[in-house]
Amino acid sequence: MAMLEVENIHVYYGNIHALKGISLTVEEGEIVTLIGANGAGKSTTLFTISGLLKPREGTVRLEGEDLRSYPAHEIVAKGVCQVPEGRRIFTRLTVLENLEMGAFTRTDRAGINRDLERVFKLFPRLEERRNQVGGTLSGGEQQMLAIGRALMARPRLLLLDEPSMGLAPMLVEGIFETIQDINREGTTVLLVEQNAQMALQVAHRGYVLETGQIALSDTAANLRQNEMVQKVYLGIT
Amino acid sequence: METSTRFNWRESVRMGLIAGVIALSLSLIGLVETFGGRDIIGGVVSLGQIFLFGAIMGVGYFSAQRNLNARAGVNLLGGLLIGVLASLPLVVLIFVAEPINLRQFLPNASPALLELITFGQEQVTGALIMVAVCGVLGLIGAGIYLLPSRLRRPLLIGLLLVLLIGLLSEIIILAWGNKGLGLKIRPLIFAAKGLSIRGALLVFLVVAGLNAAWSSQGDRVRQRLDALPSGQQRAFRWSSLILGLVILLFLPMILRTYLTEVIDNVGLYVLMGLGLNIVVGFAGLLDLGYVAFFAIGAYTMGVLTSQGDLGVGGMSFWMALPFAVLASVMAGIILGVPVLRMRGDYLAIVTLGFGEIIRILALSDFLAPVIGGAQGILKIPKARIGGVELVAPEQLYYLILGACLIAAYVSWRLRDSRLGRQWMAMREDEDVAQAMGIDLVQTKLLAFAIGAAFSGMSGAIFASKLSSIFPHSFNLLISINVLSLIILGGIGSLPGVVVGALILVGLPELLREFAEYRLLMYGALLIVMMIVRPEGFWPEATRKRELHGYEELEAKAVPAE
Amino acid sequence: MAILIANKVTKRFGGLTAVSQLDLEIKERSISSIIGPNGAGKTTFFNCVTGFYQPEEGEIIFQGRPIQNRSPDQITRLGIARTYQNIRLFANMTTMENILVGLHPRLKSTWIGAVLSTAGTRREEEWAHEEARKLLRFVNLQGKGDILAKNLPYGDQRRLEIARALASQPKLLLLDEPTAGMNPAETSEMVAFIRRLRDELGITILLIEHQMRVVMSISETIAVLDYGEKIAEGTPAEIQSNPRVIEAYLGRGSVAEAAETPQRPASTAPAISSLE
Amino acid sequence: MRQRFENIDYLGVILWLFRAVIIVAVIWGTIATILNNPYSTENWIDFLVFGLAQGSLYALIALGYTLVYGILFMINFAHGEFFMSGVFTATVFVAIPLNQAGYLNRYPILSLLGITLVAMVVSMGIAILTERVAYRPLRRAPRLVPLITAIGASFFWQYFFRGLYGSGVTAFPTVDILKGKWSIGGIEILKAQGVVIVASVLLLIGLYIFVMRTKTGKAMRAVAEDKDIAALMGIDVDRVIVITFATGAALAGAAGVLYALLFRQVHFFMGFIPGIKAFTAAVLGGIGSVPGAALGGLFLGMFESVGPSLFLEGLGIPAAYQLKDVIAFTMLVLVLIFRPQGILGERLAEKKA
Repeated sequence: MAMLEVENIHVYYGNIHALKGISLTVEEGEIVTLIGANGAGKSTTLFTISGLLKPREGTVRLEGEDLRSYPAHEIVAKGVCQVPEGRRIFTRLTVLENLEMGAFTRTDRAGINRDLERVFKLFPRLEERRNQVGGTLSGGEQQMLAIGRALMARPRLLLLDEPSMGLAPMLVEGIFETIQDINREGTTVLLVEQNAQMALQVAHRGYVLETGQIALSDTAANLRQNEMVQKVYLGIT
Repeated sequence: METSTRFNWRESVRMGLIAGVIALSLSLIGLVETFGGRDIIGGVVSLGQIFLFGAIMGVGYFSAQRNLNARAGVNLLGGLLIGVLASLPLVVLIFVAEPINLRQFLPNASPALLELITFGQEQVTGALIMVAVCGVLGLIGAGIYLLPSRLRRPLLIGLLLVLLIGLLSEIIILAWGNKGLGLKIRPLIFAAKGLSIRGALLVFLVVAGLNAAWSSQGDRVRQRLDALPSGQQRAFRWSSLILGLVILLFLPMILRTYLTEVIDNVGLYVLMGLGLNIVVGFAGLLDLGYVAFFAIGAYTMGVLTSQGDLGVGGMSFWMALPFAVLASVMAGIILGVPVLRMRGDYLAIVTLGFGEIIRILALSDFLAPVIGGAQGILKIPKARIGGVELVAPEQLYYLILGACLIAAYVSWRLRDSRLGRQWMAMREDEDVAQAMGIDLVQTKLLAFAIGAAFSGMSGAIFASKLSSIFPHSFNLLISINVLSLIILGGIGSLPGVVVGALILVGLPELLREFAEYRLLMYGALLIVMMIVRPEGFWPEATRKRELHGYEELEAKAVPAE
Repeated sequence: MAILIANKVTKRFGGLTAVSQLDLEIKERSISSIIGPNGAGKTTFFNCVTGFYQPEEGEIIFQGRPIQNRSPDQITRLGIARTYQNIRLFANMTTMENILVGLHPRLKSTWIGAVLSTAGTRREEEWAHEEARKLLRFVNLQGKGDILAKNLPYGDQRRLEIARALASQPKLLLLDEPTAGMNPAETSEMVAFIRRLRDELGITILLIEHQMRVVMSISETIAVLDYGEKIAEGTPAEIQSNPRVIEAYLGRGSVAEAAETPQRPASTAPAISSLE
Repeated sequence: MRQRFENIDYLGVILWLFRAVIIVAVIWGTIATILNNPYSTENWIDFLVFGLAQGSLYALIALGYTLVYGILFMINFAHGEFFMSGVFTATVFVAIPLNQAGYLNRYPILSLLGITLVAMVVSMGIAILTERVAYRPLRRAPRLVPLITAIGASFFWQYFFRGLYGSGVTAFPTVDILKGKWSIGGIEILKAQGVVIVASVLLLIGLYIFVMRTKTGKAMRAVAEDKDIAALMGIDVDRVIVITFATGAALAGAAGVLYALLFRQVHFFMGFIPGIKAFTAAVLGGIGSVPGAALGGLFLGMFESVGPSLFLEGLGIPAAYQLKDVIAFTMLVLVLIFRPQGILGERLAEKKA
């Protein structure tokens, strides 16, 4: 049984048909990436998995259990955590409080402290600013905070929405290394990226989304070789 | 997932206890006792009992609705359980009320109430009867829901009409029952108090029958009407309009003095409602201080025409009326300017504050030399048309009717005009409206000004109708009243204003026991309407779609730019 | 001749500088684009031009007049119209009513005229309805006048929004991501439609766009924004070969690779569909 | 030249004039009063202390508005009724029987604590019920809809409790230990006023700690900022909202008891005006801000208490105390026009189009 099975989901915003039958699976231990243009439905897919959006049709199953009837916060407790796109950190909470919110469902004090150390080691800038309010951080620092916050949840399945967005080139490398580290420690990752280049390098498999539908799915290596992907998403002619 | 055939114990117990708490509350706040004296069916059932048992039946009905998939028998069982549980708080009340003298805490836990809920028996028997009655009622409630809708609708509407006619029996007898044909019909359907049993049955059968006939044939009638050529359709519409006007013209003759007096009050509220409808319904500006303009209209009329100490103008009604309206318009603009940039909910509170300021000023010693303070303004003359002084309600009726017709006409013309579209666009999205070249300042001020004009006119007529005005007539409750009535009728809808005013102003005037509970019911009504039927009883077509639209929207977790 | 000139425009929100010292010139009857990553300040710039935001510094000159301190309704009357990134129709008004509201600046009747139902008002209303029907036909929405805007399909909503903007007869039209959420077929229709606006109606067009296919094929000049600053400006060919643009766009991680892989020829066929 | 005229913001000019008139009136009145000097220093101190007590009550109630507004962007019009329901119930069922039994003056502190506890619990219960029935189903409705149900709820509860306990004014029993005055540094303070001030300050501090330090408090702030993301962190948004209502109502319940100690009476309409005033205070301080609500409350209380004597009498207005509500509402309007973010509120970038 796959860890996550998404089957033929249809999602609407009002009467805009945003997802037109997306199906995908993520096996335990994998990094799977979703690539596609702006508006193709990548973020919508993640929001549907994490329960903030409910599909009108289709099912989302985590280890065989149907997630549709659970509210978003209970899905988090089941080990699915999403890092949303953009800098949606809590701007009026301090860095430390933001990280604590990430660990909201956990009760193991020691483990939380260990993870806090880990995040601070990963992003020393955050430790320097631990008592600063989130809104005063720079864009890049906010992105670090968003990822750090998700790591604090110790999820089994991490949904990452555009982690590289707005980050300096050096940091992007670092972020993707971190993603691989997290994965090696046993976290399954579903990664949405517009930076297809990097995403296909770290991922095991990938799906290409176009206007609410899956256009292609294959191993990352094959996708890298795919002519269409090369042309459209990798900028190689 | 709940399996649909299993009996949902927990839900039924919950609902039963809720029903019980509701029934107990109704008893303890005095509703049951107060209305216990008003018989719907003479000697059989009073309004108080209907409140009490209606609540239980309603919950039974509602829970049957929620267990939609369950088998009929299971559902009935649920209704029974709910009814029995619902009686328990009342049973407890029966047994504790006397030994601990509950009345020192709760003045309404009176012997009269106990008498009512024990059905006049001693405690144990009474309690047993109560349990049995409530159980049966819960069962009936669930049962009604299980009927096919072909039967259910006529049944419910029939019951509703029996209730309504029973409720109004006193008035009906007063108006028509004492001479001619009325005197002959009267013993047929009315008892000394309320309907007779025979009358109730008769009313029920006629209404239910008519309703059943309409639901089977009504569509065909409507279809035939739609199929008429447009010329004939227009003729039909015109003739019904003219018919309506004729009825309005002769209404006082049908209704007689007492009812006309009531209708006059309804009319004043309709006038205010039409004004507030422009502000809230068309332009989307929630104004909770609307009474201020009513007060200003009334005081202007008072000061300009009064023949007492405070009168300064000594004008006639007709001379002063334009000034009264103008004063309200000016007040509307003066209030409008500072609040132009405020968002909806802040606007509500500020306008509420404005209304209070006007009332406090009217009451204060500060302005007393001008407008009389708590002593008010006296000796305001009546309006005259030709040589006739409009004193009797029947005469005032035409003045009020005229004002309402003018206001309704203006509202109707404006709604489909360029200004009406400006208002609507502003209500929908202020920023985009502005980007369409709409001057928000002008558009908002016009809404406030026109709304204030109607209210001012209403106030002016009110002043001359009563001959004297006092600050306490202009409290916040008037604003709430007007707001409630346009919401009840349907925000933005012109016929809705009339429907709302008839229900919220007309009915309570007819039922004097309502006085104390009027606002309790308004409050509950506002909540229930917003949840169940936010578009009101007679909605404007688009508003209905808008208010139900949000239910379809999924969570808006759209990633922002 | 330039119809719109932005001169060192700066807009700040608290500590964040959303648009910084932006200079821009839009030629009359041209089609130009502004591109840039999310949060680069493109929409903020639109809001400055249309009067929703007052820029802290700099000036915006439309047809020779400074407009940076005017209110949105005044600016619309001068001849600038816009659409919104996340369609903002009057959702509970009909298609027809939406356009009638758009026609507002061209109508003169007063509320008194409406109440008295004067001949002038009635004539004007008839004219307005006729004009609205023409616009509906122009955007292929004929016969849908009575539908509530929110019940239209997505593509129709986009077109209705443009029709509403056109109703004021603008000289400059700002389109904020007109093809967002459209499939390739709808997108190419939209591109053709935008060209028609310029060619047939003579309207100057400035758009924000993410789909590079659209941007590269339609624009005469392109300005690239990043963190509120203009980092490049030029023809599509120039933009495609500009290293700063590639860096800001292709994801920074790929800079190293961009150096390895041969530079894309600064040629015709735009190859990238999404470069956000 | 013409262009310069076009750019003048008429509205701005009018509003500026409005402000100027009020400022001139206030200064004029104040100077006139000072020249006349109708009151002694003790009078002024009494005004101030009373204002402080009244203001701290406003502050406590204002917190309920601020908390709920911060999280739901909704003006909970019924909050004044939460305030009333608790103390009314506690008076009828606890305070009066305790007094009759003589316990109230035998164990005053214990009794008062009991009364307060009951008041807080009842207020919380009413708040939770209201949230569940009248507000939660409408969370996604257009903004005016929940405001209207809130108005409905407000009237419903007023007349519900009127029916339940009667329409008259019920006297709150006198507590002997709160009779008389304390003398602090030469200033005489009524004991009841002193208790109100001290208790309010303690509660305010307690709430501040709750919101800033506890996990639930942090979750409240997180939900206030972004409900979707908070849910993605595993926070049960509905539960947090209920807790917010309950917290605000608990403070309102406590404020109700303090009010009863100060004015020694309760009735069904007692929540309405203080409710609106407290909302004004919340706006004054910057709605959404906890310290702001406290500050706004104190400010409003002082202004109301001192204002009529200070500048209205100077303007030659008879019986100026009648107009203290006018002062409050005028302040509300002024704040909303000229500093809508309030004293401590942060200026949120008004993202528009």
